Amino acid sequence: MTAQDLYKETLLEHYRHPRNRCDRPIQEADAVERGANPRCGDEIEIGIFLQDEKIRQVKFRGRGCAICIASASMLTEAVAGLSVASTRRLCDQMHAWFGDIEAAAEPLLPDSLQALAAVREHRARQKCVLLSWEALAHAIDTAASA
Amino acid sequence: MTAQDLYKETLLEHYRHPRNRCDRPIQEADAVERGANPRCGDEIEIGIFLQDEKIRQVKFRGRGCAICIASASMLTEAVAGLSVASTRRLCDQMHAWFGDIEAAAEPLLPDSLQALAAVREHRARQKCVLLSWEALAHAIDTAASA
Amino acid sequence: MSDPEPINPEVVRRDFPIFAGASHRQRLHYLDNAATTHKPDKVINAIAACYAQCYAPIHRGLYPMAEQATSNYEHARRVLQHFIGAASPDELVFTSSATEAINMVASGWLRQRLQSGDVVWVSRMEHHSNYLPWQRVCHEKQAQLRFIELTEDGQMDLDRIPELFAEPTKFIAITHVSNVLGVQNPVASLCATARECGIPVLVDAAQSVSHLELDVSAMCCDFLAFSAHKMFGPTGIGLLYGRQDRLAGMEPLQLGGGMVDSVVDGTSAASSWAKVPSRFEAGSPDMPGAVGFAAAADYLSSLGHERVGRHIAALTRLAAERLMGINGISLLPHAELPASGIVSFTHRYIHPHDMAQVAGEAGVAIRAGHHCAQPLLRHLGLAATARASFSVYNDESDIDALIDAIISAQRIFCE
Amino acid sequence: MSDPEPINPEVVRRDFPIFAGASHRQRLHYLDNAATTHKPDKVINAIAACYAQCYAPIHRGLYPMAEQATSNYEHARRVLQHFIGAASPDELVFTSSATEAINMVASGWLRQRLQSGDVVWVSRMEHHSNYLPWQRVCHEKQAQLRFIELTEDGQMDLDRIPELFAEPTKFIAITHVSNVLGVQNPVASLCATARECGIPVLVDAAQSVSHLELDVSAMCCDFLAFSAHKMFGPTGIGLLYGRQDRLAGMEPLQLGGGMVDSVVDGTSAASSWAKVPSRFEAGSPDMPGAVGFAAAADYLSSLGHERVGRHIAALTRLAAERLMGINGISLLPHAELPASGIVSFTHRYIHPHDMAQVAGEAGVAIRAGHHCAQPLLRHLGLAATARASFSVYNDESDIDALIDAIISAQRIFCE
Ligand SMILES: Cc1ncc(COP(=O)(O)O)c(C=O)c1O
Ligand SMILES: Cc1ncc(COP(=O)(O)O)c(C=O)c1O
Repeated sequence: MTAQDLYKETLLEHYRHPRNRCDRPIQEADAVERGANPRCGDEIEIGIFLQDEKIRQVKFRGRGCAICIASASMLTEAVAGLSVASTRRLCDQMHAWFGDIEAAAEPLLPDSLQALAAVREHRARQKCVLLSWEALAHAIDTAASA
Repeated sequence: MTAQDLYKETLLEHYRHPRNRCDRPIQEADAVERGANPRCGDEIEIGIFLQDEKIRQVKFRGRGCAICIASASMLTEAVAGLSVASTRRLCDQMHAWFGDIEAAAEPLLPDSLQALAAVREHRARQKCVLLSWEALAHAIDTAASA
Repeated sequence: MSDPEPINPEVVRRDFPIFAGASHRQRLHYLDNAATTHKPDKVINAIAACYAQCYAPIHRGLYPMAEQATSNYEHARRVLQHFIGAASPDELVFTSSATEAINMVASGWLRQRLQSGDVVWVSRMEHHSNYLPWQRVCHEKQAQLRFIELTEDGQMDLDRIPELFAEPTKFIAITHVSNVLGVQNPVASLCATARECGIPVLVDAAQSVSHLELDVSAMCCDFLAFSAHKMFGPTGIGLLYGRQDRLAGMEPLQLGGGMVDSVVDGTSAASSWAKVPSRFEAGSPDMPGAVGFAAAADYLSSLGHERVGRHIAALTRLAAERLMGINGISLLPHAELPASGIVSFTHRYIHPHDMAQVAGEAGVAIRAGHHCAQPLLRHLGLAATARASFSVYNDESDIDALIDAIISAQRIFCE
Repeated sequence: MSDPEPINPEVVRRDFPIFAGASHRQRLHYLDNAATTHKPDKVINAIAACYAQCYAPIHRGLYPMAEQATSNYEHARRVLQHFIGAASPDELVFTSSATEAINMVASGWLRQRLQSGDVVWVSRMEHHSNYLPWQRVCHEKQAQLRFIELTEDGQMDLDRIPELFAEPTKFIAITHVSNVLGVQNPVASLCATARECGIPVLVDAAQSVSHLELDVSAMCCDFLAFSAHKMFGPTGIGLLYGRQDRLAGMEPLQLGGGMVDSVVDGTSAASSWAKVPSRFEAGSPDMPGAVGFAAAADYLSSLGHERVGRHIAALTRLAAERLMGINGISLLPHAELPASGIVSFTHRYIHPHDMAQVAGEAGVAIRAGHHCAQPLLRHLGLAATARASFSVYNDESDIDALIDAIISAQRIFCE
């Protein structure tokens, strides 16, 4: 496993040209939640826009390493158009898949997220991937209880 | 170094026939002090009888291992007749000699105490030797301040 | 299932390099296993390999050796999780010893919950490490520390204290096996009753871990503590098991690197702790210690707890019988013959120190003293006892040597 | 005296088995020495020999191996006493880490003396281990924890705080060398002034012990703490130095076996502690750890602090110069070029995590993160930095490899 394997083209491409990223506070979303990794100072804010129990759009804002930014960017593409329920399920799958590498079996992830798979080998970077997913799960919960 | 070396005849003889030992509380002494080794439960009480700045007699009472009892018994013989000042000095010498085996140079000990020398090799037994000497030093200080 | 083959101590001794020099020097009859056990090659080599082959800081580095070292450390935690039957690796905290583990619970869990008038129970046979921490917190909070006293034959006298499981009892701390009496306490039934009454229990497994199979889920305890060095593992490392909800409510004893999430300036607000168990592992983790600890657990599992327990029980019983045959020797009170690897005894005319000294010089390592159990010895009316304790590498020849040493001591002191 | 011969890192590397596999795998460019150092054979073998040749419980056994083990443990204490210039071995307490040592002083010494309105000072550059324990005790006692802030070039700004040495200051805790800035603080002069004013000082020597000669008598500090693992010694052991009168007034953090003289029943009276330093070493002492610690001190002394210091200073300066030559890289604020083995830096376009990852995969071990110094990083306006840190086995080729790795990272992230 070399750096080139980890920083796959897809991942780098998302890092260099993040989708759905805002430079300013996310406006008019149904819910906005923040995730922070105090251990390295990274911060991601996720805002969700809902329509008919579906995720119409996700925007993100924040600073972080390449993996953190790419994961957030890929997230916004992966869940756009999904139902809220399957999005929530995807958050849980990501959490299981990255949070506990000894235990989890390979889940069925959308192809669009496969580029993140290489990060699983790097325990220290798992939080970088998960930061945005945890904020997303949180935002869904917030919207549901609103 | 074998047990036979440690438990020299002199030492055993004192253990079997302790000199100046009392079975009851020591009466009419100028000072009585107690030393205890809480780590093994041994206890020694030392009473001194003074005359003209000299130690006329020492009595002891208590329970302990062979080395503890022999040391107390030998003490009562070694200091009888000595001046209070040289007795105090002897206490300090014993303390230095047994208390800190890496540091202390061989002191000039009376022949009557040479049988204890073998105990120096046994760090764990040093307190057994010193118990009575510490009580003696204490008793001298008490008598002086009375 | 057929009976497992018995332990062959001669074969086992080959795993332990300390016994290898035996031809050059006096054969070592090591009967001080309750204090600490020797280490098999597997453990010593595992530690050395950590330093020589894969060494790096834990939980922080992004380079391959640091990731490997971290995963070795966490793997060790999982080995020990399975060793004690815990539900999750997050229920295991690496500590520097059983002593530290117990102090963590007394200072970090009980202290904030204990109030004046509350009662904490310990048994009369506790080691100072499972006594003094409770004494201090009770003293500070003006709570009462009470003893579960013993029957005449040295068992916890649970029948005589109906108030044990009632208000105002706030905590019970109990040893699994006594390091002096060798008696095994009925911790599972005690924990079960305590749980029904909502009273948390800490089990001190320091003396049981090497020869009884532990299963914290079956035992139903809230906390459990032991050290690696008494189960063939390295010194300087121990374990605290705590049920998830209990650990979640515990304050860390030590603060520092690795146990904090976000650190604030000044003293106005509080810094926020990292998740359990990192929260309780301040400072650079002892990865080689943890790996050696896991290697010891694996070694013990490979011998088989069942076989180990039988071997030790048989030796202990034999030793007790032979000691009772010597005129002048008394065993400490017991109901059945002791089977937990520990036999404590006194001699009518020979002080335990002198006994241990003479034995030591004959190559027989036994312990003399109060064994860090002063409340028990005071209760027994003794200042000290001699203690012989057995492990997998001992055999009948060690008992022969002990008996010979006692006879020599009698020759020296009783003529 | 003529200049000592310079360190030859190629020769030194032969002492460290971790570098021996280099031909089989990628050469290891280990630049994470501020986190933990590798271990020479002498240390690894010393530890293994303790287990394989002379292992027994400490301070209790009466048999020859127990006496020898105890004397090895106490000999290690004396070696370290001389290593730091302490007046007596009784001023040295073995702890499990620098972190534990600092916690002991905060909880055991300061806590009982601190009152509402008192002030405790730390510098802005402290490691969490020398910050959080003071924060907690100040919070508990409603005292104030204040920062000695930094000048623009990263030095403690002592001139701007005349109140440092005046009422109501009760304690100062300061690092000798910063683990992020690499700056060396003027601890001796600070301690001298503090002593005149009757204010106790704790010096955190975790980062200085491996390359500066420590002399606690000359330094005039009241307490000093460091870990073995950052000076070529084992993990899981550290040291607290405390001046005799200071230790005499400290409460033990942990209670248990070995630290008590006489233990009372119940909670009415207090049990009486053993003498210093046993009082602070509850539980079974880590003899092999202490022996390995002393072996590390001996190893460092055999290299010579003077030579080690020079070698590390030269490498650090060279690394700093070469890093400054790369477009996009900024070093952290500094007055002179850093000489204490530590260079921290950031890159305009590359996050430190990504930098460390790419470096790591090229066999260059550097650290990225907040280095357990969040108050400092917040002050610098940074979330994380990359850090390279040097030791005796490093040479210019490690710097070359680092620079190459940075160039690869630029190729990945800045095209
Ligand atoms: C300056 C400083 N102080 C304290 C510590 C804590 O050392 P340990 O983790 O060994 O307790 C460290 C290292 O982590 C450090 O760099
Ligand atoms: C029953 C019991 N509890 C606790 C301890 C303390 O263990 P450690 O000294 O390893 O912390 C011991 C052994 O010393 C023990 O026998």
